[in-house]
This record gives sequence, C-alpha cells and structure tokens, in this order.
Amino acid sequence: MQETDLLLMSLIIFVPTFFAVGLIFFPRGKEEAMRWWALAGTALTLGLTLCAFIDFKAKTLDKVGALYASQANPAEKNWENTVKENRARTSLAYRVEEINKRAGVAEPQPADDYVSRHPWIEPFHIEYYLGADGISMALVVMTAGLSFLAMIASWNIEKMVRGYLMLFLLLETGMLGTFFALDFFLFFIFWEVMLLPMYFLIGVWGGPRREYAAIKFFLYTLLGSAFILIALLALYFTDVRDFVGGPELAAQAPKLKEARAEVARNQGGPGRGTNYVALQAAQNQVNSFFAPIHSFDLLLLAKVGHEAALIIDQRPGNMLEQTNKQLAEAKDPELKELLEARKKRLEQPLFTRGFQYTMFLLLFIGFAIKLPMVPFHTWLPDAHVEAPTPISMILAGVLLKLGGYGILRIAYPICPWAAKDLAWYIALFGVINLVYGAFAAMAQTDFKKLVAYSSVSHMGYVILGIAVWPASNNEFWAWGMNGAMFQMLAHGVSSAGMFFMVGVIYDRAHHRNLDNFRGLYEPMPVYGGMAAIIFFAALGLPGLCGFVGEFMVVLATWNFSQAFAVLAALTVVLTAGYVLWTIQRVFMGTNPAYKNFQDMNLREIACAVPLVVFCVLLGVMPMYFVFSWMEPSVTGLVDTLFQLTSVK
Amino acid sequence: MSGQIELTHCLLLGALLFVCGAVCMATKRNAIGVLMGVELVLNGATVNLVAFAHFNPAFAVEGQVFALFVIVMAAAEAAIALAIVLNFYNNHMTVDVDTAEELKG
Amino acid sequence: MTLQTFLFYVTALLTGVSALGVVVTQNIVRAATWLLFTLAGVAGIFFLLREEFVGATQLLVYVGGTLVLVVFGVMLTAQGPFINMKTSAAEWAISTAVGLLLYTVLALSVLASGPLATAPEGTGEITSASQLGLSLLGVKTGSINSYLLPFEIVSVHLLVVLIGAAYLARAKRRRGAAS
Amino acid sequence: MLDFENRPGFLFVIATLLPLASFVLLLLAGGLRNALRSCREESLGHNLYTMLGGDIPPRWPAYIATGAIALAFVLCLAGFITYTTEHAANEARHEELHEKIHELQHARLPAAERQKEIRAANEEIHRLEARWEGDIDWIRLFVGSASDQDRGTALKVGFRIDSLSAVMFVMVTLIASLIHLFSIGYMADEGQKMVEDHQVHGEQGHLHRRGRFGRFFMYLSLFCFSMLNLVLADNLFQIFVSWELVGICSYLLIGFYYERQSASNASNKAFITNRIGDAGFIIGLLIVWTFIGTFNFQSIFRQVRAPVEDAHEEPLKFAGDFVRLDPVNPNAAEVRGDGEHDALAPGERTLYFDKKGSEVLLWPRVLGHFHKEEVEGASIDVKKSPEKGDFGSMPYWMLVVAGLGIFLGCVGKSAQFPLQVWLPDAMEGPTPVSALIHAATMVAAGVYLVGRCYPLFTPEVRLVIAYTGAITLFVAATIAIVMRDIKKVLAYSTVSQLGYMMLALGVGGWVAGLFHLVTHAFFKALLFLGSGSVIHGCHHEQDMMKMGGLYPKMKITALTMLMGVLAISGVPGFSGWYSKDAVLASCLGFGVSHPEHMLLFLLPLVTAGITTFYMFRMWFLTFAGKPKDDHVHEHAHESPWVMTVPLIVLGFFSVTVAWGSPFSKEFYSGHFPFLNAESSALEHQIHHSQPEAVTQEFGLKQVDEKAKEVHGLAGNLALAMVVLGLTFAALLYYYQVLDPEEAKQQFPRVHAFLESKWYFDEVYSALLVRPAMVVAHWCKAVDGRGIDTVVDGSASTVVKVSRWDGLFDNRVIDGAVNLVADVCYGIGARLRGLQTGYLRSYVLFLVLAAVAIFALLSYYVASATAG
Repeated sequence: MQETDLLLMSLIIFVPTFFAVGLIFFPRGKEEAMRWWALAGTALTLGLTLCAFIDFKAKTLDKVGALYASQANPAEKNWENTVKENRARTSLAYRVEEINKRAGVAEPQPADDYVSRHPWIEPFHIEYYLGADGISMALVVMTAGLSFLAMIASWNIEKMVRGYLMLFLLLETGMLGTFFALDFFLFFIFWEVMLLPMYFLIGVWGGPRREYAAIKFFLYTLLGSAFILIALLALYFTDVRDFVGGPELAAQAPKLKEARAEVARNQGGPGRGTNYVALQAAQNQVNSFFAPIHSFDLLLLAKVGHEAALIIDQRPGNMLEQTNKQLAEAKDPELKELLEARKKRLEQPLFTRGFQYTMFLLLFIGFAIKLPMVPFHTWLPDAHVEAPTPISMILAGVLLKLGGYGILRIAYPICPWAAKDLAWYIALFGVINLVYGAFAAMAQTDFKKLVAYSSVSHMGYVILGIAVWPASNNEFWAWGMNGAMFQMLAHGVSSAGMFFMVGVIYDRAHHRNLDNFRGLYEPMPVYGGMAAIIFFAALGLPGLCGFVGEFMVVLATWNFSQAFAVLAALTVVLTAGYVLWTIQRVFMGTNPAYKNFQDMNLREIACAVPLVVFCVLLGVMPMYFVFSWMEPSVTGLVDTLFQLTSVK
Repeated sequence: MSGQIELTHCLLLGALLFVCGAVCMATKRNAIGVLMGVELVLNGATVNLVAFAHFNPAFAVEGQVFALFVIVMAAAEAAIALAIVLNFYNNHMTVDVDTAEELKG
Repeated sequence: MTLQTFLFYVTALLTGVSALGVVVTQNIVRAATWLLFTLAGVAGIFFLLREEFVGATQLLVYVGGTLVLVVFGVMLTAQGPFINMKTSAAEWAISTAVGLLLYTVLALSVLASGPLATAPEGTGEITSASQLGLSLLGVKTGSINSYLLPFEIVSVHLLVVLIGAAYLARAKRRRGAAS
Repeated sequence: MLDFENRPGFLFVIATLLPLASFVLLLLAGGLRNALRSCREESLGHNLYTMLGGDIPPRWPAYIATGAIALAFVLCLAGFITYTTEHAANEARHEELHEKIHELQHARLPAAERQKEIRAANEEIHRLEARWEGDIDWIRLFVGSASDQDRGTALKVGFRIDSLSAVMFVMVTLIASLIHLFSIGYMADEGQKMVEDHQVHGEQGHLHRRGRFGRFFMYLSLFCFSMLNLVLADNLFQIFVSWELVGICSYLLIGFYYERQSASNASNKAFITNRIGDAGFIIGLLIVWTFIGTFNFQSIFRQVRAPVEDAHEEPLKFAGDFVRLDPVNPNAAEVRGDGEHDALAPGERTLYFDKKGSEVLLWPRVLGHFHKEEVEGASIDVKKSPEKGDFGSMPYWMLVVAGLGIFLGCVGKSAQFPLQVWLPDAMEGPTPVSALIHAATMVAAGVYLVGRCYPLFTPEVRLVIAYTGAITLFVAATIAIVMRDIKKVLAYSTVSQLGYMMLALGVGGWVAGLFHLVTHAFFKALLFLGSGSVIHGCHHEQDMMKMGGLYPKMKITALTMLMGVLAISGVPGFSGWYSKDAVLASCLGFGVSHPEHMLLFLLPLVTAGITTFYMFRMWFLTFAGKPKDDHVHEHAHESPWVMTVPLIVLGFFSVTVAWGSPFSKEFYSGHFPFLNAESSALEHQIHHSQPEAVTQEFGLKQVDEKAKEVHGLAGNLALAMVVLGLTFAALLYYYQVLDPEEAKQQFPRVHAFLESKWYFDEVYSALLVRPAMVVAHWCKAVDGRGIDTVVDGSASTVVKVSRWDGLFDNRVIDGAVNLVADVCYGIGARLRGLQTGYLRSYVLFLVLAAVAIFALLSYYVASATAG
C-alpha cells in the first residue's frame, strides 16, 4: 500500500482522539467501561507505536547490524561508509531529499521512510508534514508507553471521569503530534493542543491550590508559546526561494527565457491585438522566478539557517561564493539575471547575526520554559504538586522533554550560528539548573515538590549535554548530545516512576509532608523496594538508567569547561544527599500510625513494574535498548552542526 | 406638433397614470380601492415600457416582453391581493384599511 | 396631425380622465367602472403604438381577468348599503398636493430630458407576435434574445400565486362562529 | 562458547557473575513473596506464597547465596592455580615471540613469507594475551575522524587478570564464603517470623518486625558481585561502576536495621561521604577521558609513561617516566633551524623537553616504529587532539589533578583522612557485614585502586597519598585507644591499617601496600567475626567494659581472636609481620632517600606500638580478667559450628597466608625460608604484577632498592615498638598494675579529644552539612519569595490594571455608548408619532421620499454638470 508510514503515523496521532470522541457515546454512570475504553485507546496507540518503531528500526536502520559486524572485525575496511550510510538513512533531511529526487523521476514514493508530506493550507504553505528519526522515535515510544501506564494509574480518578479521560486522550494526541510534526505550524498547533487539556487536567482534577497552579502553568507556557509564535512568524517570512527546487539555476534560465518570449508574443504590436489574459499569465510566470517563497518546513528552514551560518562565517564553498563564481562564468543573460537576484538575496540582511540571535533566543526561551530552565521553572513545582498523580507522570515524563526536543530539533538546526556563540551561556544555565535544583530539592518538605525539583536538577544535565558545543572536537559533543537524549528518556522513566510512587503513598496517607512519613518499608516492602530502585535510578546509580545520561554528559563537559564539569561532578553529592535523606525520612525508622498500610495492589504493581524494569534495562544495556538505533541520528545531528563551525 | 406620436407624450400619460395610482392608494380607505391604485401604477409603468419598445428598436422585443410580464404579474398580484382582502374581511368584518393599524408606533 | 396622432391624443385624454375618475369617485363600484375605462384606454394606446399583442393581452388579462376579479372582490365584501369610508378633507388636500408635486417632478424630468432619440417611423422592424412567442419559448432569432427562463419563472410564479390565493381565500372555520 | 581451555580468564568472569545470578534470583523471589503477601488469602496466591516460604522467612536464600559464592571461590581457585602455573611459561613464550618478530623483521626472507610468519607470531601473542583478558562495548558512538581505527569512541567493560587480581579474587571469594557461612548462624534470628529489635523502643516496648533473612543474603550477593567486578575490571570506568555499586551495598547493609535512627543516619553518612570521594573520582575520570581518550588501564599507562626502549631495543633516557615538555623555548628558531615548525597544521605545536615543563607528553595509542633520536631530540611535534598514531600532550597539572581526583575517590572508599568519619559509624550494620565490607574487602578497594592506577600518579600525588595515609593511621590509632565499643575499636584499627597501606603505596612500596591489603583482609575479617561471635554470645552487648573473663566460656573465639591480634600487631611468623615489616621498610627507605620526609617513617613506627596496645587492650578487656557484668557473663556462650568454623579457617589463614602457597614451585624449592620477613610467597606473587613504572621510574626504583637495604632495621624497630605496646597493654589491663581510669583523669582534655574522635563530625557538621542546608533553604526562598513574588506580583499588577481598565470601560466607553443609545431612543420616541399605521400615509411618505430623492439627485447632477 502507498504510504503506510503516513497511515501509521497519523493513526498513532489520532487514535487517541478517536477514542476520546468515542467516550461521548457511553451512557452516564458507566465509568468503569469508559476507563477500559480509554485504556484500550492508549494500549492501541502503544501497540501501533511499537509497530512503527519496529518497522522503523528494521527499514531505516538495517545497516546497524552490518556496522557492528564490521566493528567487531578489524579487517573490515568499509566501516566508514557504513557509518555514513547509516547516518544518512536516519537523517530526515537525507530522506526528504531522496523523496524529492524520486518525485522528479515520477517514481512512486516508498512507504517506509517515515517522512510524509501533504499540502494542508496551501495559501500559507502549511503542510501536513510528518516524519521520524531516531530522536523523535525514541520520544514517541516513551510517550506512548508512559501514557499507557499513566492511564493505568488514572483508575482511581472518580471526579468527572468522562471529561478526564477525554482530556487525557487529547493530551496524548498533542504530545505524539508534536514529536512527529516536521512543519513548524503543525508543530505549533500540536504544541497548543497539548496545553489546554493540561490546563484543565490540573485545574479541575488537581489538589487544593489547583487553580493557582493551573493558571501559573498556563501563563508560563503561554509566554513560551508566544515567543515561539513570534519566531515562527519571523521565520516564515524568510525568503527560502534559493533552497527549494534545487539550487541549480542553470536549468531555470531557459524557462525564464521562454516565459519572457511568451510575454513578448502576447504583448502585441503593430497590426496585432493584445491578449491581456495571456499577457498577464506570462507576466506572472516571469515574476514567479523572482518572487519570494515562504515555508514552515523545519528541514528547509534548517537548511537556510545552515547556509546563513556558512555565509556569515565566510566559509569556503558557501552559497554566496558559489553564486559569485557562477556569475563570473555565466554568459546567458537570463542566467546572469537569476544569479544577480540570488546574490542580492544572499547578501541581503535577512538571516543576519542579529536575526539569528533573536530567533534563537526566542525559540530557546520558549522551549526553556517548558524544559524548565532556571529561572523559568517555578511553574513546575506548583503544577506537579497540584496535578493528579498520572498527570504529574505525564508532565514530568513527557512534557519536559518537549522543551529539550524543541531545542534539538528546531532551535539548534535553524540558528546554528547563534547556538554556537551562546553555547557557554546555555551551559552555564544548565549547571545552574543542576546545582540550584538539587539545593532547592534538599530544602523541600513536600514529597512531590522534592521530586519536582529533582526534575529541574536532572533537566540541567539535558541542557548541559546539548550545550557543550566545543570549538575543536565533536567527539565530546556527541557524547554530550547522546547523553542528553538518553537523560531525557531515562528521566522520563524515573521521574514518572517517582511521581507514581508519591501518588501511591498519597492515596494511603493523604498528605505529602516528608517529615510525617517514616517507617514505610515494614508495612509495604514491595512498594519500598520498587521505590528504592526508582529513587536510586534518579540518584544516578550505575546499573540504573539515571547514571548513563549523567555520566555521558559529564564526560563531555570537561573538554568544554572545567569549572562546569567540576560543579556537575559535585552535584552528585547533593543528589545523593536529598535522595537518601528522602528515603530515610519516608521508608526508614518506625511509625506505628502507618503500620497497617496495605502494600501496593495489583494495578499499582502493574503500573510500577514496567517502570522499574526499564530503569534497570536502560541502565544495564543502554547500547542495545537505545543507542543502537538512536545514536546515528543524534551523532549525525552533531556532525552536521559541528561541520558548520569546525576548522575555518 | 409633428405628425407622429411623440415619446414624451406617452411618458406624460404614464406619469399621469402613475400619479393617479399613487394618489388613489393614499386616499382610498377601501382595500379594493387601494388595489385599484396599484393597478393604475402598474399600468403607468406598462405604458412607459411599451412606449420605449415602440420608439427604440433596440428594445423592441424587450419592452414588450417586460410589459407582458408586468401584466401577468399584475394579474397574479390582483389574485393574491384579493385573497388577502378576503382574509382581511373575514378577520375584521370590513374592508376599511384604517382598521388595520397594528403598525402604529 | 394624422389620424393616428389624433386618435392617440383622444385615447390618452380618455385614459387620463378615467384614471382621475378612479381617484375621485367615492363609490367603489364606480371606481371599478372608471378603472375599466382606464385599462381599456391603455390598451387602445398600445394598439395605437402598434404593439398589438401587448394591447390584446392587456385587454384579455386586465380588462377581462383582473377587473372581473376586482369586481368579484367588491361584491364579496360589500356589506349592505355602502358604509361611509370617506377620508378627511385634510387628507385629500395633502394627497392631492403630493400627487401634483410628484406629477410636476415627473413631467419636468420628462420634458427636461429634451427630445428623446426616436427611431423614424417605419424604419424600425415591426415585431410580430410570433417573434415574441419564439423569444419566450427560447428560440434565438437574429439579434433577439431568448426569455425562456424568465418566462418559466413567471409561469411557476403564477401557479404558486394561484395556489396561494386559493389557500388564503378559502373559507375558514372560525371558532367564534361556532360558539 | 565459553572456551575455558583457550580463555581461562572466563573462569573469573563466571565467578563474578555467579553472585549476580544469586542476587537476581533472590530479588525476584523476595519481591514475589512480598507481593503475594497481600493476596495470600486466595488459593493460587496462597500456594505460591507458601511455596516461597510463607510468613516465615525461608532459609534457602542463604544456601543459594552461600553456594554461589562458594562455587565462585572454587572457580577462582581453579583460575588462580591455572594462572600461577601458566604465568611463567606464558611470559617466556611471549618474550620468545617478540624476539622472533624482531628477528623476522630484519631477516632476509621473501616478503610474503616473512609477512606470514610475522602474522602467525602476532596472532599467537594476541591469543596469549586474550587468554586472560577481553572486553565488550558498553556504549559506542560512531564519531570521530576517519583515521581513527578505533571506529568511534566507546565505554567498554572488560576484564584482565594479572597476579594481583587473581590473588584478590581468591581472597575476596574465600573470605566472603566464610562470612556467608558465619552469617547463617549470626543472622539466624532474622529467620523468625517476628523479630524483636531491642534497640528500638515503640509504644508497647521493643519493636517487633518481620524477619529479613533472605534480604540480608540478597544484599550480600549483590555486594559480592560488585566487589568481584571491581577486581575483574580492566578499566577505570568499570571500576567506577562497581565502586558505586559496592557503595550502595554498603549503604543497604549498614542500614539493614533501618528502624534504628542511628543505622539509617550511618548509612546515609557512609554513602554521602563516599559520594564526596566519588565526585573527585569523576573529575579524575573526566580528565583521563578528555586527554587520554580511554579508560583502559594498559592504554592509559602506555600513553602517559614512556616506553622502555625504542623499536631497535635502544634504551630510552626517560624509560618508564613522565616526559615533560615546555612550549616556551627562547631558542626555538635556532633549535629547529629549518623553520619546519611553521608548516605545522593548526592544533599542532612543537614542544621542547624540559624537566619542569608544564606539559606531559602523551605517547601514541599505538606506538609505531620509532627511533631513539626521534623522541630524544630537543623538541617534538605534538597534536592538541591526537589521533591514534600521533603524539599528544596534556598539562602536567591536569595529570596531578586527575591523580588527586582518583585518589579522593580512594580516600572516600578507604576511609582515609579527612573522609574517615563514616567507617566507625558503619558499624551499625550487622557484624558479618562489618567483617566483609567494612574491613576486608570494600574499604580495601580504595587501596586496590591506588595500586591499579599507580603509573598514573605523579610524584606529587604520591606524596599526598603518603601523608594522607600517615595522618590517617596515626589519628585512627589514637582514637582506637579510648573506644569502649568492641566493634568501634576494630573499625578504627581498620582505618589505621588502611592508612598503612596508603602510606606504603605513597612512598613507593607498591608491593608492600598491596601485600598488607591481602594479609589484613584475613586477620581483620577474623577479628570482626570473632567480635561478632562475642556479641552473639553476649546477646548483642558490644560494650567491652561490660565483658571480661569470657575466655573460659568461648575458648575457640578467644583463641582465634588472639591469633588475629597477634597478626595485626606484627608478631613474627604471623602474616601481619611480613606485610607490616615490608610497609615500614618502604617508609624507612623513603625516609632515608628523602630525609625531609622522615616523619613518614616515624608516625607508622609509633603507631605500630599503639596498634599492639589497643588490640591487646581489646583482647584483655574482653576475654581476660574478671567478669564486669554478671548478667552478660552468665548468658554468654560459645557460638554454633557455622560460626566457629569460619573463625578457625580464618585463624589458620591469618597465620599462614603470607608464608607461601603450596601451588607455587618456589614453595618447595626452599626459596622461602620460614621466618624471614623478606621471603613471603604471597609477596612474591603480588610482585609479579608490579607495574613497570615502579621498576623503571628513577625515584621509585631508588626507594625500592633502599627499602631492601633497610628491611632488617625497620623490622627490628617495629618489633621493639610491638613489645613496648604489648607490655603497656598487659600492665594496664591484664596485671592491672596501672589503672586506666587514673590515666583518664590525669589527661581529661586529651581523653575527651580522643573520645570525640578529634571533633571531625562536629567540624563537618558546621562546615559542610549546615551550610549546605542553609544554601538549600536560600534556594527554596529564592523560588518562593523571589521568583514567585515577581511572578505573582506581575499577575496581581495585571489584575489591578485590568480593574482600572474595567472602570474605564464602565464609565467612559459604556457611558458614551449609552448616551448615543439614549439620544437615539429619544429621537425614535418622537418619530413614533409618524407611524400612523395607516397604509395611506405610508404611501404618501413613499411618494414624498421619492420626490425628495429625485429633487436632491437632480440638484446634484445639475450642479455637477454645471460645475
């Protein structure tokens, strides 16, 4: 079938919506049936996601096996090509170009490359443009999995069940769509689609200060969205004409000539009448060679950003230089004219330093609020504390990752020049996040707030890992980026687990004050054991998922800044401090009041076990479970960006 | 005065009929009287149309066709107006239009 | 002054006087009679202008149909001896004044537009009834356009009106009458 | 797959993985059992639950864990024997092959044939090496330049067996097996359905809780895996991973009685203190990774230390040493002369040899064919980011920092000054744990790592290590004198002994330090288990002041412990004597060659006496004299056989372990006469894996040689101190000629100072813990009062503004709108009168309006045409 990938991706995005709509038809009072229906929805989404994932792995990454084989055998000389091919196959830009090439020779589009575009709102060049590479696939799988688990955790929501479930499913659509979207406008729409359900989920089903928290969350994120919107519009009005339809003007020159001739033919003259309609059409044809083209296509914008960075740095072989060279050689007047126009466009101050800086800051702040980055983080503790348990899981597990994903997918590729220049400051903020979050977590007495601040601290590693853009050597940056991506996944698992664990105990004790717990190990050994594993994962214990990302990021940091690396290394002490102190205050000691607490029931175990298992599996075999298919994408991104700024 | 019928005169006659119809409508309290006024107005218009048809070859057919349409429409209008008058009569037991003053401000 | 012109002025005079009669008379039956004359006069004008088909239609439809309808209306609504439905003198005065004003304006505008371009007698093609019919039936002959669609619309309209009229005029069972 | 014939190293890998398997099994079974407890009423759940032991903790976890570690011991022993018997032969064959390759390179043979021969020889070398090592990728990123034949960079896990690790394996598995066995007896209480914890007081008397028999062995298994993995590792990264894992095991086991506040505090303290060390460790790792690009020990050493000879076997000037370079040289142009350095690519530099140069030369990862002149000229070209075959460089101070960082990790783990505070508190854990983790193995990991990373340490770092060790051993020994808790005495003695090891390593006695590590493991495990036996016998009484006169009641314990005491004191013939003499000899050797550091010999010498004193004090207080507490004495009894057998075995080994191995040829050939402090077979065994740096580096070689010279002198001095210490102890606590109470009263300040452990805890609390909490609260306040105030303030400002806005809306804008409406209404009300409702009048209006419009239009048309 044509475009099975499009079908699959669209299904993944919209199956939750379908199930949300389906909830309308349940009669009042059938809450249990509704829950099962919604659970079926998330399960189906998860199933589809896994299908897509396996398919994606098999079809776009079948070279990984070969790579490993060649790596194991030193005599194999072809490994470099294998690496290149591997990266190319996972790179979205490469696959898009392949499709364009094939479209040129009228070959049918393959159904397996997980890039698919269809016009949507044509007057504004908005497309229904979906695609996936290792980065988005990883996050999509995580989102679908966490949504499923959070749905299991939602079973004890009793208030307005139908509304809750519908909003939850809509939220899932928004999240999945954001990770799949390659059109900026589409991305933004999904981004906003995600916001509103979250607002209501916190504001209606939350704790005592839910209105405050919900409004704070909403306003903060809306502020971020506003920044992103400005950047989106500004980028849209960039002229991308030189980057669509291939850079070859030589082929366009004869067409222009033809169009000119058509104009002359229709213009009339002595003894001939003027055909105004045809003249107008021909004139339009001529103008179209010089009219600006706008686009929301993220990959195209990235291409523009890259080229701009090359021109700004006056790197050899940049497009302006090429144009000048061609101009010097060109004889054909039309070609000359086209080249002149291109030269003027490339020289025009549109994607200048200032513009890149502004765009990057707008995008970065927009995404950093979501991440959250100190000092834009105060929505997070409030929102987490007030949100119901499953929503906290989603919030910490998925929503924060959107910030990191946005930076990786949008801010960095489109404004590489500014990103490189500002790397030090970003890394500084990453370290501030790390240290500040850890300190603030240590001072909390509210269990959920502590976990929330630990999230702030852990996301610091993500910022730091992304930011360590070195001047000389991309090996370290690759470790940092891969570490940051891994940290996002690991934090998705461990923070969701932590919030779930807090939720479990909140259901029993009805408070979250750390000083009033004590002694929960004895009545609840299963709970205690699983919680300990998840908390140790957050602490960064080797063998559990938290360690891998942290360690990789820190490894990359020394080469970038020694001070930051030292601070990041010292943070492990603080992390150990607050995690262990928490475990002590909650689980150790004795507390007669809680002696008869029930251990986790089957539903809770079903929700917690996958999280615990993934904590361990990701920690023990990160290569097998993650890097084997994610690494080419991430390292490919690193390579692309690095080559822009490497040796002059 | 030439030996022909002049367009101006025809138009003056149409205007006279029109004014008469209007005054008729304004002065009659009997609903049927008002209806007659309407007929007069329409006739005035028809006269004009026919006159134009006669005096301008470009409108030779159009003028007549429209005159015909007016006549037919007038017939239709008369039928429906009478029906209304009858209804009015049934409700008010009179045809005095002054009894229908629901629109008074 | 030819006979045709003469007849035109006579007929026009008659028509105008009858129209005034319609306005002036207070008796509705008389008014109907005056109206008959008016309509017939208009038909005469049509004949004089050599638009025989329109004239004939005017006679047939208006004089023969519409007017009869009006008379029926008079008869159906007549209540005993004629009830006084006179309007006040003030109203008469105002109406007359306004009517005169309007006529003045119309007449002035007709006269002010100067001698209108008229085709010389006999140059214009006489339109025969068959041509009219063909154009109404949608046949395009020469420069004559077709009016099939308006014709059809008018037909349907007529039908609707007839049904509507029948519906509106039907005897209603009134609750008050029953009790 | 597991080809033990060709890869005997796998024996050790399997031995490492066995306890892991046991851990996973116990974890799953225990988790399942606990999970089933809530549904034990249902039939299926009930059956499964009882199958897994039911309410009473089952015994089989102990058997599984013990079986696993015992099997591991057997495997390790097999591996050890294989290794020792093969080692010499392999070494010789290795040499031979190298020799052959060298010859072939210069032989007059057809090229193809020569290549074939060389390849065959290389393959055999490879096979020989691969027998005892191997690695796999843990994470590999395919990044980097094309010429890098490593194909990206990788974090690897792997193993490499040498003499030292083989010995360590046998030592760890043997002691661990014995302690497992001991624990079955010691932890028997935990096998009950409900256990009474005497130290926790609830509302209704003592706390009653469920037994945790299986969990204890689960933790022990995890610990064994981590520790063995640490020994197995061939790279720093894997060691770091194991480092953290043993840390967490220690945390879990110290906090085993987590109902006790003191236990949970101690476990937190242990882990956090360790993490401080780990932070340093991480920094060390970062520097190594950043500059050297690998964590593999062999690769690191090959890069920082110069090779011994060039490709033509010409010895190099700085063989085995760090080569220091200086980028600044006034004669640069003259030296180069040819201006060649101008042609260097960006990132490449020319450096000049200089003894105090700020840079260290990094040798290529794969050293190609090179000549002595090439690298011993006045200058050398290095690349900033070296490829596999290029020379690189790194700042010397970075190397120092890396060494210090790694050493900080060791300080944390081995409880050295100033991070020694956690170890005494760690005695809150069950005694077998103290024996295994906090005496014999884990705390020794720090020393082991220093030994492993030895070639990475610059002389400055080694000096720091030496002084740290010296301070530690003295401080801890002084505190041990005044401790009343039997386990605390042993804890401080452990800290002190670890100090000895560090000191030895620091001064260059590589073999001495690690030798002491092994012997100490045996007798310290023995002492702890003995104390455990005592505690068990006295019903969890740990205060020595309440004991006394226990010898008749528990003879086996008393005698075996005496063996331990003699060993630790360094009485001739006992294992401790060999190792301690070696340590002191190294110190004296160092002191002789560096007289300014003579303190490094005097401190351990004095402390040798103190050690003897406090160890005998402990033994006398416990076993000799009259019972001080009748209650304790009456109930005291000897422990069951599962506990005494390990004591006896360990007692045997504490005496004999240093003598010699019956598996080594030397044992029979009479090379090692009994009672010669320089003739231990174990020492010889460890000597095999001594890094090349110690034998080559000039300073180290000198110390090593001096130490051999002064061995006798150092031994005699130490013996004198031991006698002195023993005498004092006997006088004070056995014959009671002197009254310890009197001494206490005479020096109250000193006693208080020692009793409160030199006030370390208080200082840390004031300097680190409290400031951290203050900063934490600041951060909280910044969020709550700072950022949130701004956010909320801006929100309330917006609300206020919107209120004003609302007023403006209501008054001004709405007022205007209403005014318009009112006016309209008024006009409308007036105009109402025109609506007569009469049809006539409407017609009139219509006509009038038409006339008016007409008039207006014509007026305008007229005026327009006129104008």
